[in-house]
Amino acid sequence: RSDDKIRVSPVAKKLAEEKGIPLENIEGTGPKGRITKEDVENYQLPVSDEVQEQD
Amino acid sequence: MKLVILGGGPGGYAAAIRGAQLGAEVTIIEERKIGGVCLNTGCIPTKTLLRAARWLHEQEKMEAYGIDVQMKLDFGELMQRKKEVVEQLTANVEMLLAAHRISTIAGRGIVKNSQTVKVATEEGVQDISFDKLILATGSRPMMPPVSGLDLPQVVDSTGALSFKEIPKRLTILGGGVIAVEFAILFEALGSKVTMMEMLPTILPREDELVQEAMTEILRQRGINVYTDATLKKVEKAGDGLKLTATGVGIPEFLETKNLLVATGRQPNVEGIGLETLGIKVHNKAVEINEYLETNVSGIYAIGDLTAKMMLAHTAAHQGLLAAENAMGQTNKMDYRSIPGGLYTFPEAASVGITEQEARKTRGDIKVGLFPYEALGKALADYEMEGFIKIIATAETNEILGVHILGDRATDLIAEGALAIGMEACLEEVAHQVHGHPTFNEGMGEAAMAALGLPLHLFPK
Amino acid sequence: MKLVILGGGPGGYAAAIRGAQLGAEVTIIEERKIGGVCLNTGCIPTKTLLRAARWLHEQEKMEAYGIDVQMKLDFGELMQRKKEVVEQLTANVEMLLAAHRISTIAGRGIVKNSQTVKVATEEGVQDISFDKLILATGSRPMMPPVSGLDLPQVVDSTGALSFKEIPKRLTILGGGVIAVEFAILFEALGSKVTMMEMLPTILPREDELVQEAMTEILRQRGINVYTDATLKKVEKAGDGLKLTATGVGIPEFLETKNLLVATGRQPNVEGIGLETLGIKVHNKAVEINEYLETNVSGIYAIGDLTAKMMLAHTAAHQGLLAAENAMGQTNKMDYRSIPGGLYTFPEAASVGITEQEARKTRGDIKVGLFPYEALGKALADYEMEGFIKIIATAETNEILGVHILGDRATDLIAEGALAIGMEACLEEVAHQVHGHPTFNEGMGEAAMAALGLPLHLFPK
Ligand SMILES: Cc1cc2nc3c(=O)[nH]c(=O)nc-3n(C[C@H](O)[C@H](O)[C@H](O)COP(=O)(O)OP(=O)(O)OC[C@H]3O[C@@H](n4cnc5c(N)ncnc54)[C@H](O)[C@@H]3O)c2cc1C
Ligand SMILES: Cc1cc2nc3c(=O)[nH]c(=O)nc-3n(C[C@H](O)[C@H](O)[C@H](O)COP(=O)(O)OP(=O)(O)OC[C@H]3O[C@@H](n4cnc5c(N)ncnc54)[C@H](O)[C@@H]3O)c2cc1C
Repeated sequence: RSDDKIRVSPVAKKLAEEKGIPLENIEGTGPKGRITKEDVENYQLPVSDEVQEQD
Repeated sequence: MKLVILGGGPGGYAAAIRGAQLGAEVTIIEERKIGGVCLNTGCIPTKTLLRAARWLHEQEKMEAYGIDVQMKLDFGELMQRKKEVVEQLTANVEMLLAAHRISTIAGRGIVKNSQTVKVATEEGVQDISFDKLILATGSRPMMPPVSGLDLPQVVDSTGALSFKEIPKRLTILGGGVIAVEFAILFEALGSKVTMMEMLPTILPREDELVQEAMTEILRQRGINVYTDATLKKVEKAGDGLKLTATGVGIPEFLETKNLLVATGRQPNVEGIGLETLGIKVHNKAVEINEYLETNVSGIYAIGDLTAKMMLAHTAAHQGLLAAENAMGQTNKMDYRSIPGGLYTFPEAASVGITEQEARKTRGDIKVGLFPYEALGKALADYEMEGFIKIIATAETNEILGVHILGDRATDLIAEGALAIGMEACLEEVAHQVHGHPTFNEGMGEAAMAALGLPLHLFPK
Repeated sequence: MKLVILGGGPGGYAAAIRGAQLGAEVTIIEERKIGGVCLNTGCIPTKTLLRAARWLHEQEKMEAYGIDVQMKLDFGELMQRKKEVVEQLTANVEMLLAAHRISTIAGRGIVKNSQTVKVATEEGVQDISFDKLILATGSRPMMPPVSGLDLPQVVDSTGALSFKEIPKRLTILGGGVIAVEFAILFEALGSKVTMMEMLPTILPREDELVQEAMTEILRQRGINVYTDATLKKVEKAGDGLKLTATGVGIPEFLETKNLLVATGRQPNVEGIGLETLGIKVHNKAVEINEYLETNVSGIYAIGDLTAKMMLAHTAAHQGLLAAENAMGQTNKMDYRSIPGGLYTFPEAASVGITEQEARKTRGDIKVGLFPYEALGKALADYEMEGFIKIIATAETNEILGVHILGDRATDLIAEGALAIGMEACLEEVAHQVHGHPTFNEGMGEAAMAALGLPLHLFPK
């Protein structure tokens, strides 16, 4: 996915940057997987066991 | 899958076509004429008359270009043209339905139970069974409780569209989109027009700048615009009417040939069997969720009946999604980027929220305003009246609203609608190259102005 | 920071304003008139004349709406109107420059060395020093090597814009945008028009469907369109001209009152001192990189001089970016979403690539085509001639091109341009609600058609 160009709306992009969420982590629900403002707003930080896996 | 649609207006027929495209066996029940209000007595006939009225209005402009012009309107011929346009369009829609193998039943339908609609046709009563049902019965003019509105000189929009002659004096009750279109229309055709609106302003849903500019345009054309005015009584006087009104600045008595009542429309919720299944009605409109479904599973409602934004394209889009959802998809209806238009000359159009609403609900905002008179195309075309206004959040520059008054506004708004639909920021519109000379250059300029860097505006 | 701009056309003056906005001390050198070709002898005067011509052309439509109409054009008054529009616009630009505290020097400039431009003014030669320089000297008509083109009845576009009377017979050499606009213009004003194009088609850069439809429209209006035709010789004949031509179907000899040569334009690269600094020229145009910089650091070139897309809005946008880059920003110019327009009636406009180019370069594609005659607005307005065509990749539905022929095309294209600019897919345009009744509905329909689900088209 990372080498594919990520489809994201301009507002969503700004919002994600502001919140420090990498776009790669967000599931886009718009046409052709486009990340929308709502997707960023609904984004949940990964739960703690994922963090533990990295250790 | 049997999909039945009650009502053949723009909402209903769009649902029928999409349903057929997705493989449903579709039946559409229509008691009057396919095309509904929009094609028969709404959008299309008004726009046909307005096309002619605009040419009449433009005579002064033509003279400015060295054209010595004489025009004489035959109102009967114009009404004939209107009739032909309507007939051609409704015939097209009928052919389209037939080509999609959609059955059309002429008659009044009523929900009988959770699988059946009962239809009273010329050949008697028929029971039509369905798996899914889409209600699309539309709306009708609302008549305020004023005595004398039953006099024959009092008409609703449908009546005004079948005048036999142009009324010398026409009074219009109401100040919404339909009222303003008729005011501009009949003034250009030669009527002496008066408008009477109960609220403090005409076009109550539009941006204040549009309200003010349109009021000014109406007044410049010799139309009396009374706001904060209430009609009290209507009486016969000669072959016309005597109106009694109250309000600031309005004469107590007004003489008029005809009175056009355009005070709004109400959904057709009655007599269609909603009670039978317990389908919920709220504020006289059928209640629906984001997926256009009523509280009864498998039964959808769309269009004016749902009183969301009473526009033909809202109805049609709801119709497409309702059919898709009836066929198993799960598409949400989003009303944020639906444009609205006013087919006057100049036109007006808007999408999103007004500056006033944005200030109230979104706090810090940016506003970009660009006047038509600074556009080369406006000068070349003698269309200097107007502006494009764009509203965005101050923080992220997210575009919240676009408001246009001026030539071609109803088509220019498409760019604004797509911008909001795609969640564009001011930068996207400002950096987009717009063709020269066009009216849409004003959109780029308004966005640049909101960002503080307009090209053709004087520095502050 | 001293920013000097050579040439005051749409490219040069946009650069000047943006430079001033960003804090530069700006000087603009112009040997003729601020506004360049576009405002004085290009975009604006042609569009003013076309506005009048359109009204003349519409008489038949007016009659269809019951308007009995008589028009008589005073060509002198129309030319006077054109003059006034041009004067007002150029005066506006001059005021705008002054308000931004931009110095204007009237005279011909030539690059003297890497810090100086030498200007020959009425008061003598001045040396103007610069830190950064933007070259914006534009272009001029190209005259093919045919004998007799120096006869007084032979004009270029500037000459045609100052005709004293409407020529009874006008022959136009060339088939590009400018040639077609003049053909439509003078036919409507009453000339008998003949077009002669060397290539196999008119409008060589447009989609084939546009080429064919426009050729058909020209012919229907009684304009002789000869393609694959070569002009061999021009001679005086009475008070007009005798033309000798070769080609299939074209008579060997043609009589005409005037010949308008509109065979293209060439950049003004000569006599401005490019050699002095070794500024590179390629194919007779100044070579630039994505940042609008020439091979000499700190020296930029924009507009027709760079022969990228010879359009006013390309020049202006390049001008904005060149000024921004001169002031330290690093903004890249992207030509992919720049629209182009044809201000005929009906209009035409396009953005992105044609179907033919897409098939060649992008392999599998989707095409959506929607005819104007299926639009309610087109019927209401008697504007059934035209279509909207949208082209996308088959795999990702990325929109590659939009081609419109029909009323308001030059404004409708803005939505297509924004769609391409924002890298939209067909879905975004198809799911966008378009107002009803509008011409822009055709854009949504074309996108739906490309996806296989149009609303108002017959199933195949
Ligand atoms: C003068 C005027 C101008 C307008 N101009 C515009 C415009 O320019 N743009 C715009 O977007 N909107 C415009 N509108 C609004 C537009 O007409 C409506 O929003 C649109 O028609 C709503 O579509 P609909 O399908 O919901 O309902 P309708 O068009 O009202 O259609 C409902 C249909 O259902 C039928 N029906 C009702 N009950 C039954 C039953 N029990 N059994 C069988 N059939 C039934 C009716 O006969 C009707 O044909 C205008 C309206 C008016 C009055
Ligand atoms: C008939 C016609 C119609 C057109 N219609 C359109 C249209 O509708 N839309 C569109 O986008 N484009 C149109 N164009 C093209 C458009 O006019 C050009 O693309 C545009 O003007 C280019 O702008 P520019 O700033 O690069 O150059 P120009 O407009 O050519 O301006 C260059 C300026 O530099 C000055 N100059 C040149 N050399 C020197 C020097 N050494 N010292 C000082 N000054 C100098 C010239 O006097 C001139 O004013 C049309 C062109 C023509 C001929």
